[in-house]
Amino acid sequence: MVSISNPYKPNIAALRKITTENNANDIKTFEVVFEDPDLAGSFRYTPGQFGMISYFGAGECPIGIASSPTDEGFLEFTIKKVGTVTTALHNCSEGDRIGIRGPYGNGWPIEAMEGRNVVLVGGGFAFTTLRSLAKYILHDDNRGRFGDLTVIYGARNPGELIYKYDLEDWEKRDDINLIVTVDKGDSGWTGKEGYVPTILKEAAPSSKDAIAAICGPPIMIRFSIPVMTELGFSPSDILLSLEMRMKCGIGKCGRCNVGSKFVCLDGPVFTHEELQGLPKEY
Amino acid sequence: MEQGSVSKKPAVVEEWEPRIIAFLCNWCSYAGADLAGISRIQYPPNIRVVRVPCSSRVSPYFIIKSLQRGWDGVLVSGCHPGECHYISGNLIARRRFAVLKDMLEYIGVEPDRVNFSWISAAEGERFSKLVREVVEKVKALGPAHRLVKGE
Amino acid sequence: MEGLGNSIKEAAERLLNEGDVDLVIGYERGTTPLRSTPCFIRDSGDVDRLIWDPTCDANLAKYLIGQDAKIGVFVKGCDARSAVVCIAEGQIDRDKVVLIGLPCSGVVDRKKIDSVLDGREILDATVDEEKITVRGEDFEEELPTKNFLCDSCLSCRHRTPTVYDIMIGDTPTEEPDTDEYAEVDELESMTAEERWAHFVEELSSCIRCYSCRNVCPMCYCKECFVDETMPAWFGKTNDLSDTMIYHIVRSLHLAGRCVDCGACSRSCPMGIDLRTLLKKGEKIVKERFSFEAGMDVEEKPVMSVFKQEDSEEFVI
Amino acid sequence: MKIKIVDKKEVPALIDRLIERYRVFAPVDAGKYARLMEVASGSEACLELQNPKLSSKEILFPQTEIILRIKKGEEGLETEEPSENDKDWVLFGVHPCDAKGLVLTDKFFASGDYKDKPYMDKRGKTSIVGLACNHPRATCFCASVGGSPFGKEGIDILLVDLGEEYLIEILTERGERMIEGVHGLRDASDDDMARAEKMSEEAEKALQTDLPIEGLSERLEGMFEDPLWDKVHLKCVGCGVCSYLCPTCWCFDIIDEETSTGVERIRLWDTCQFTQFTLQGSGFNPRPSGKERMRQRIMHKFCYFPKEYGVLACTGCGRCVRECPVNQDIRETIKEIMSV
Repeated sequence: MVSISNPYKPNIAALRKITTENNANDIKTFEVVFEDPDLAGSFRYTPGQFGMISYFGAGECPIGIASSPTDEGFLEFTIKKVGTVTTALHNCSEGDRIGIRGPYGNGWPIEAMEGRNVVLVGGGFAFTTLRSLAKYILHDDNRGRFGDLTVIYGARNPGELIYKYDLEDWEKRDDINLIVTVDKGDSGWTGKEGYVPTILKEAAPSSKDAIAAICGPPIMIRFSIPVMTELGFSPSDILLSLEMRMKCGIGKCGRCNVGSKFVCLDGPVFTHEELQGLPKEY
Repeated sequence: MEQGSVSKKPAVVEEWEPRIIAFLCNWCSYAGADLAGISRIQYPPNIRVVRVPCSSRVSPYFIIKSLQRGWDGVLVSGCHPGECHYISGNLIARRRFAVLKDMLEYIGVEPDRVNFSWISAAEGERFSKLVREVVEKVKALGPAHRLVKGE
Repeated sequence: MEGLGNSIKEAAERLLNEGDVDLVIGYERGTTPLRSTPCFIRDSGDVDRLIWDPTCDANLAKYLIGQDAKIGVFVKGCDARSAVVCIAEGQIDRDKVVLIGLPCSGVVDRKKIDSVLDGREILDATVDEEKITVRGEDFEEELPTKNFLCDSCLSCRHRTPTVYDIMIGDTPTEEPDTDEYAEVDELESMTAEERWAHFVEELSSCIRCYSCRNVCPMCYCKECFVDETMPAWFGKTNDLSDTMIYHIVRSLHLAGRCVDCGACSRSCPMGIDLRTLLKKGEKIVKERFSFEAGMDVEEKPVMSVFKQEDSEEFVI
Repeated sequence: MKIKIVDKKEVPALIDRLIERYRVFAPVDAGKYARLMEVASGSEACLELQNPKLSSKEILFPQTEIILRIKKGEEGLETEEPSENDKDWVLFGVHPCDAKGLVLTDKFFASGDYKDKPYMDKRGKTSIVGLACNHPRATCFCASVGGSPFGKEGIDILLVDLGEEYLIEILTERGERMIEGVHGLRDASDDDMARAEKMSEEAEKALQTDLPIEGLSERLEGMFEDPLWDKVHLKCVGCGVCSYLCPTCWCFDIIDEETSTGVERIRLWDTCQFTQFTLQGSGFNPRPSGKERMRQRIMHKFCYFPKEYGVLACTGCGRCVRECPVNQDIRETIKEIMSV
């Protein structure tokens, strides 16, 4: 009987660095290194994929990989404190051990984006995998393979903006058109104010030879898609990353089943066109 | 101890000591326990105290979870009826504890495992006697098995 | 019985036609022998589907929880008491419900009938208050209905709904002879070890399907304590300790609220007798606080009030 | 294809032979119903009873199963998989609808890049001795969903009850290996085989096959927004009876439990009928009420799964029809769908 590998067995990893991302400090980025050195080298992933993060004793949860494949030797996961596992992770300190399974899911379609202008629209802390994609595109080895890069990122208020250090770097670069907005500013805020869909309409990125990726709370997605369509983006050129309850990550436990698809296997990235063919249950 | 020589050390049979969780209401029973301590009144060290604002804060979940986790005995103590800091907390709790105690006994959990009492802030002496009594009763029952997970 | 059939349909038809209710919930013939099934009628033209006989065993008060339409619902004595408890606990708006009382003399227990047929399958059956006729591939037998009623019905003290707006037929009178706490008393006479062994044996076949919880009108929590994760009080697997605790805590939650309608035991696919557990809760509350569930809409739930003279002999 | 005969009174001895080389699970009389359990001796098995309360799924995909143990050792964490490297298994007396259920379970758990190891390890060493249904029940509808009371799919050895003896039909090479250690079986005569054939026809006839399955999947494809779904779920109370008893419901949950020696990662049955199945951390639930959940169960079994695997995810065993507390009859639901 051929012995098959156990897809439920996580790899042990250590928390090397934990940085708090927002003022409410319920969103932290965990920099993680595999204990098994050659695994660190062989863990191949593309932006938009996710891992199943284990805190032993609390359970597992699916978290998008926030680091870019161009970052050597470590992974980053940005996690909001919501449930049992995420709370346990937030109580961790550097050096603690967790488990990681993956990478799972299809990730953003890099080939489909090559040679075209890319528009990334993110909201709230769902910006993680878009950040991974943006860092990947901006990396010296890859920048040439893509056209103009427009990133529109919004959060409820300035305190909720994450990856501020990346945003500062991107502001200085001339090969990325970064637009950051907040629903409601505060005294120290000098940037744009307004919901992401309205700012998107204002920025009006051209749809000519362009592809767009949207990732954020359902309400932001619902109001951004019509704007995209108005700007001339065809349904097959609007990419979305779905957020579903997941337990196995490998298309067996049935939770993320939408129509005949499993969001963890066939997604989480779908084109708007594909989603129109699926039942509205996501 | 090499294989050859076997010295006859007296087999110290460590006598089994029950572990008892005690939910003490902050205003009366906890103060009573404190008084026992201040007045240097001795009582068995088997209890571990959980301070609760009122005996009515103790839900059946706390008691059943303690039994499931393998505590050998549970003691819940609050203010005497009429003296509750929150006026009627212990009176509401009294009905809840009555139903719980009868139900656990009906299921087959030994009655002496779960004990309820009223101890006022001035009854340090009585608290120590209560603890001694509960420890004796639970020790007589032996280690807990029923409802314990993984038994 | 036939007369009742028509008055049931007429009552439903009038309520729907006069717009007193938007929906009538009743019973219709099931798809397998000896089964009835709940039915939801909005169009008065469909009232012919409505039936009433000793197979109508679902507690329809369950379907009143969380509804905002005006509903007419057929209730037996126990179902009406369930509705009263839910009204007293603010889960059902009394003004939005028309309770149509049914003259119940007990519902049949299919498991009791199966146990005397030793495996032979019933292909067709007719039931009335006197006898049950069951027909199979090569047999036909007549069974006296009274010997195959549910345990709850054998000792039922409240055949007449305690609260109703319309009563179908005349209110049943005869009082049952069996003592309602016979099984509980028998268990109480056993030793603690024997009782523990009884409940371990009975509850160890539970597969945590939660049909007992989901058919019960009193179980309307948005999130049941077994589903809670922060904190996760008790385990969700069918580990014996967690399973027994699920049933014990549920019986605590039902003490003074359960009306002994028997729906939980009837729904259990593994044939577990939950009644001897829940009946103890009812007995405790009756003896200690002289309270009986579902008798009076105005009366406050028993575990949310207290009396100075509540018994405390158990306090050491 | 070799066909043997064994006297009924020899069957316990036959099972004892198997117990010497295999762990044998057979239907046992559990008082109120039959249940598939491990037997220590052939005499415990009882083949006269109807289909067991739960399907054979409960042996290979048990309700609760530890899939990982995590020890907090000195030099950090070690993960360890529980492996039952014991004897091979035999499921004895499995009715064709349950055997077909296992075939569908294999198809699902073995599909894609990630194989479900806990299930596959057990399934890989398990042989199935099927028991044909001479008297299908009124609630059985295997013939309407591509099965049959004498179906052989997924079965290594098929037993047919001829009255005083069982006809033994060895169908696969696993079946051969099982029968190796067993002697005293005489070859079946033509008359035996003819009797078996007649019984098969009678059983087939006894089954009512008026269920309109033809074109059901295609019809369901366009019916996601159909108002039918507002009515069909009204009486369902959302319990787990139909899913837990069903041979083709495989959804599960994974939780961690702490023990004295470390952490156990446990897989346990779950169902799309429960309220929290798709509830997200944000509080959003794509299937908030019974309507969406019942629609999902019907669509998955009769539309989504067939689209992906080309076969219905229902074997017609009738357990959900018999055991539903409110008599929600899936056959009626199918008829309503086809008559819309």
